[in-house]
Amino acid sequence: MDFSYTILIPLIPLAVFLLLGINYNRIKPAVSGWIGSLGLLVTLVLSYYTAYQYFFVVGKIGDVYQSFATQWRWMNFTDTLYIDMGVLIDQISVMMLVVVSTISFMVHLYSRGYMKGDPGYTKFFAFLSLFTFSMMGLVLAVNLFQIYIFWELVGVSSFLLIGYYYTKPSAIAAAKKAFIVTRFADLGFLIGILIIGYYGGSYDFAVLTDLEGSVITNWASTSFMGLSVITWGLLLIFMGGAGKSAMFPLHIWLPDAMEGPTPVSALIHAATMVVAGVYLVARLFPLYYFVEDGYALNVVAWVGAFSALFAAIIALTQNDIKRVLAFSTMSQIGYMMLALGVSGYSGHDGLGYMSSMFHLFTHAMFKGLLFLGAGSIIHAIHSNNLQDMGGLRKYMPITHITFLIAALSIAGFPGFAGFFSKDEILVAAFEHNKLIYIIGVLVAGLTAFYMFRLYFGIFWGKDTKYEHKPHESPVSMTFPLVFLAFMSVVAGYIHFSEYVTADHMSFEAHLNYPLAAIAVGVGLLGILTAFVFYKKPGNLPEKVSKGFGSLYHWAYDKFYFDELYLFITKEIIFKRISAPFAWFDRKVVDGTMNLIGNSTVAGSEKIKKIQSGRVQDYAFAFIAGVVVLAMIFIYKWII
Amino acid sequence: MDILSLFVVVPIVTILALVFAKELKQSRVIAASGMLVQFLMSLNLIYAYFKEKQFNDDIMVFTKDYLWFEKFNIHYAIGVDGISVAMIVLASIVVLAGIFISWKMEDLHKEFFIALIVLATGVFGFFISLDLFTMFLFYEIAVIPMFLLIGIWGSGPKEYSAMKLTLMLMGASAILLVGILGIYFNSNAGGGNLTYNILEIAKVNIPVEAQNLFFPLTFIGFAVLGALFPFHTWSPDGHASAPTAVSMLHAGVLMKLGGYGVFRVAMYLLPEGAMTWSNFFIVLSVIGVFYGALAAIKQTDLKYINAYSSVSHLGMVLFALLMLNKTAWNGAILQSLSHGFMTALFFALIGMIYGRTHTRDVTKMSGLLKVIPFISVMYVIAGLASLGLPGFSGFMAEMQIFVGAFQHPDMFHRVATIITVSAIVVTAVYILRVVGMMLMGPVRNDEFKGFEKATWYERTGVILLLIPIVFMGVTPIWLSDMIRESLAPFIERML
Amino acid sequence: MIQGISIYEILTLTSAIFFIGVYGFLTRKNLITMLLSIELILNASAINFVVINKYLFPDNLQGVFFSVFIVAVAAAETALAVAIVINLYKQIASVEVKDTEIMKY
Amino acid sequence: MERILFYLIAVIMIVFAIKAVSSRKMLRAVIYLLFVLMGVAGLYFIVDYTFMAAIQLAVYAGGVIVLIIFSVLLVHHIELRLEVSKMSQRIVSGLLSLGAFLLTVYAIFTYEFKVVENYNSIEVSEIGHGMLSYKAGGFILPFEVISVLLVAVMIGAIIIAKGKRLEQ
Repeated sequence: MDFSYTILIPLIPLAVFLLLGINYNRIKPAVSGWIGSLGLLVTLVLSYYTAYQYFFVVGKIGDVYQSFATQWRWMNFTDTLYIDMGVLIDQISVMMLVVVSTISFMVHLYSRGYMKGDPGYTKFFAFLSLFTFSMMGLVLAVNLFQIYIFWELVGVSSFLLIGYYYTKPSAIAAAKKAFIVTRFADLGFLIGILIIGYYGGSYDFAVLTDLEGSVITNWASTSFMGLSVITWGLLLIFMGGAGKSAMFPLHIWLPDAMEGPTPVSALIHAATMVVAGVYLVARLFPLYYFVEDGYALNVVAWVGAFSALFAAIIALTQNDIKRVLAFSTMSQIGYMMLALGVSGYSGHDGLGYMSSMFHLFTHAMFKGLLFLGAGSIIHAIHSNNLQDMGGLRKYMPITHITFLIAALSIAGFPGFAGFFSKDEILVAAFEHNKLIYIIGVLVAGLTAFYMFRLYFGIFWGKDTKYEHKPHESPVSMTFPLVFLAFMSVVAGYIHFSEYVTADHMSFEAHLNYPLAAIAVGVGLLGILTAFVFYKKPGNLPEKVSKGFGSLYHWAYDKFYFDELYLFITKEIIFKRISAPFAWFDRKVVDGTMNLIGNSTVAGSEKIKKIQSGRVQDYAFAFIAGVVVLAMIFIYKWII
Repeated sequence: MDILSLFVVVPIVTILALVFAKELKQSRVIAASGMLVQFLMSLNLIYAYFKEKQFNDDIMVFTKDYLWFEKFNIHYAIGVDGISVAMIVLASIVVLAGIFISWKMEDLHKEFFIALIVLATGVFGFFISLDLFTMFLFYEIAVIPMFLLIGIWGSGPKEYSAMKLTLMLMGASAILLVGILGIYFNSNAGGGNLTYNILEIAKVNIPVEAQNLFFPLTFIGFAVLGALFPFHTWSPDGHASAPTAVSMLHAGVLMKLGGYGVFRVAMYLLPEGAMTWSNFFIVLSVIGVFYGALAAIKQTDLKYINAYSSVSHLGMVLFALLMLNKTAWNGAILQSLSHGFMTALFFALIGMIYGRTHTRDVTKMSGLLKVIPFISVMYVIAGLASLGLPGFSGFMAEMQIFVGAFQHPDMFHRVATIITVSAIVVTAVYILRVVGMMLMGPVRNDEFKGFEKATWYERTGVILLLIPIVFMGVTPIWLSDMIRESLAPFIERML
Repeated sequence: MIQGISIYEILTLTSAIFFIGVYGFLTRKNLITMLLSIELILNASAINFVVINKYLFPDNLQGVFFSVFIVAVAAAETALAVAIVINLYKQIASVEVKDTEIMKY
Repeated sequence: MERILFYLIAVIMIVFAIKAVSSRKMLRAVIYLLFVLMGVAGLYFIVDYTFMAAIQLAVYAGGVIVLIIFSVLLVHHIELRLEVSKMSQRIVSGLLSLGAFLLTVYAIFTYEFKVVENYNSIEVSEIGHGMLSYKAGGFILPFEVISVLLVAVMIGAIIIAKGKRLEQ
């Protein structure tokens, strides 16, 4: 089967981007919305067709899922190192195609309603298409360099979309922050690529992840500071992934990124771009697993676990609903990382890998839904703040129901999608490391609590008086909500272990009832607590938060990480390093050059005096010269 | 008339025609059409080059040789390889764009265009020369009009800047001349005659002691023009004071002469000297890369930011050249080209912004995206290209450099490489700072609202520069393979 | 040649006169006195011509002729110098060297 | 006898030469120079070149010195004391002159002069013939050149001395 037509999947959004971008002030907004959505529809159809072809028609030969790569030479480095551009069709890339095209299409539809009347309507759709192009390119990448190239491009799309309201200073700051933080992480990624490329001799995934390949069999041949160089490379690549996926301590850009329009948050900062880090680790999973007995994979697991817990704690205290969701995203991605980290390779050992991808899939659905729901709410009452909300269930029934479904799903309520994927993760963790498992369960409880705090705070709680009576959003916005709500339920019933596995072979995964019962119990506890706290307006939450004292404030201020980074950049880099450098350059380096110039001038002023115009001075010099010459001659030839 | 000499003759004819021009309309049309011819010729040259290459395996093609100064055996020897072809295309595009950007040059327009084209003559002559002395001659022809262009048409402390720039470049060329003469007087090491011809010299092995002595002289002589730390200080002042087209030409083309000369003369003719000295100069170039980027963060003058950015980017060129392998060299040439287009684009846009706001202080501007969208969007694109975004030329050049530099497994090179790679983060910081401060944000100044939109000639100039940036970024293999093939004889000398 | 006087003594004498003249030329600050020093120098050299002619080449007369020419040229030079001095005095009312430096640079 | 005379003349010449370059009265300096010039004439007598001595006396003592005295009287107040240059300058110049003198003397004394024994004195007529001769060894051409020079100098001196004042 030739999958080379899949090159169209990224190219169609690119064409749409160019069309809208070049003619951005010539196309009517309504038309551009249609063009963007239609382009995406084609992409969506192609993606689904590809998925169908791959999983059900031609993907499996014997028991093993095959990889299909089509590539074109893009640039040569050395005789053996080069970059290809192309499309790689395998289990995870096809799965990601489905995720990205579904969410992106939904967001396109949604945006036609949400962004109505915005002066940059066309620009917005152009950027969305640019993002979709980049994300598709990333997903389909055949080698590390291609993934890096599109990695940067999604970074820029994210920058442009976060800074979409470019007259708002906070949006500019957030966009800059997102770009620079991820760029810093990408520095690690790039160095990691260089290391892997140099020692592995190739950038191709097919070569690198080959179980008999030189990288996996031969990783021990080089070492640096006690670890294999390949391990260092993998850790650095993970740094890139952690930056994009907002893992601790590179998470600080994600909450601020909520300055962008809400559909953007749903698409980029919840469902697709932020899981790129997970995707990257999954892509290189054999390397992570086999090199140095999974040393790097352990790091992934612990970073994931810690981020999940850390973000969940912060999410408890935030009042901006989008920020709560952002921290929730970070927490859930931590979950996925954790799952990858505890995974084995073959058969049922690969449960973690499978569950991570499963969770990625379900999370994209319900988190996209949550964001779009939040967007719908914000659209209605023009505020992000939880304190301004309450009792909205009466005004926005569809939003209410879909939001509830999403919340139940993320909280792991049995029967919803989140329940299945989360359960698999916890099983994998339990089999691997009990401490990580405990963290996972704790996070599940916290998640349930903060999601229902949000839910009750928005739709129940106090009956806030609104200036304008809130109303349900238009169909263009509610249709995506309904669709995603549907997905948030049914996605859980897909047998992922048949389709997406670490060793490309299917296995049977079963629900582990005791562990599931514990997780559900904890989740219900969280929901119950939230119900008690927030169902009716009361002062119970304040009392409890007072009880936690300074811990509450720390969490509320996100453990002061923003301030720490700000201090490092503003105070140390700008003031202590850059400013002195600039000063040094002007004064010392340039000063030296000027000094040379000035001393030449001063010297010539002095020398000028010799040319005094007095005959006697000249005569003196003349005679002295003659005497000296005569002495030299006498010394040389006569004596 | 052979295909290469035309590149010198056409500018001279244009200059002669300009002498008879009376008013601005005539002089700009003459200058633009002359340089348009030059541009078309350069496109034709690419075509002719590929055609010639199919059956001609020489290092240099289209070679011609006329003796013009018998006593010292100085020839007018010309010829091109893939590298020079690329450089010629760069120069012709930037010059043409520069003339479009100066479309409204009011005072002394005729003299301005003449000086500009004299500079171009020197640049083209430099790129086609194969004779060290003739090359040096063209180099000087290119440097001297700079003094007039900055001193007369500049702004701010223009006399100071012009003087500083000229003096430092002249000082460098004095050192360079010593280096060239050193090569010349050792060119009979194989028993032949003394010669300036690069191809002839490349056949002999100059004694190692002489190489070690003359390499640093030749290297520094050229590298000052390529803004080697700590000899870069002429560049910020010079660029800040120069008129727009001159900044474009200077940063875009003239500074490339430095890297090109280092490569073609210092590296090619003195390979053992290069190996001896490479570590020392690597340290300087790495400092330049990082330090230029850091110094750019704190600047508030747009041109200073860009000048320091040039120090950083060109430091990378020198860094790559000193890595002494094919990939890094390929990257160095590509980076030269890419930086040439990008920085010319930057300076053109800065000129347009300055022409409207009458300030170059980023802290005094904001919200330009709203009032001059075309220029602002182009600025964002140039910025993204400059910080190495894939899809633009900067990315693939930098990747070639990094991958090339990574071929050295020892600790020294590793550390140097990693520091250099880190500079790309700093680059992102200063580019985004400008974009955030100047282009985004609310329009604070009411008079900004009445700004004229970009005119047709401004758009032409900008698009002319943007096309190669995107072309190189999207399909790098054409150019990079053309350069790679030309690098083979150079790398053989190194081994 | 002269009985009892060697050429060395005479040449020493003329050298002494010559360098006294040089000294005077270097230290005097007045144009006329500088002129006097030059006369000393010229005379010292004229003597040399004559003496060398007498001692070494008594059959020729070239030395004598040169001395005569030197005297003539010296006279001419003096006449011109005096003319210049007088003119200068008319212009700037001074014949001090320090007042005549405007030609420098 | 001649030896004593020579030394006497030598001492007189050196002393007056020094006085001539160091005296602070200008007119006196001129007179001291006159003595030196007369000493020169004396030397010419001793070496038996009486014609030269006569020219020396006539041209120098009679012509040049008188000319100089006139100019001194024209441009200078004779009672004025001349400015002397700085001590440092005098010392440096003196040392330089002394060094050069010693060097010259050294050169003279290390050179072997081939002195020819002779006692013949020359007649004035020989000089006259030699100067007007156009045969080999004749000096007619320089002689004529000198006469032209003298004429030119006379005219030049008159023109220069007559010269107009500069525009103020």
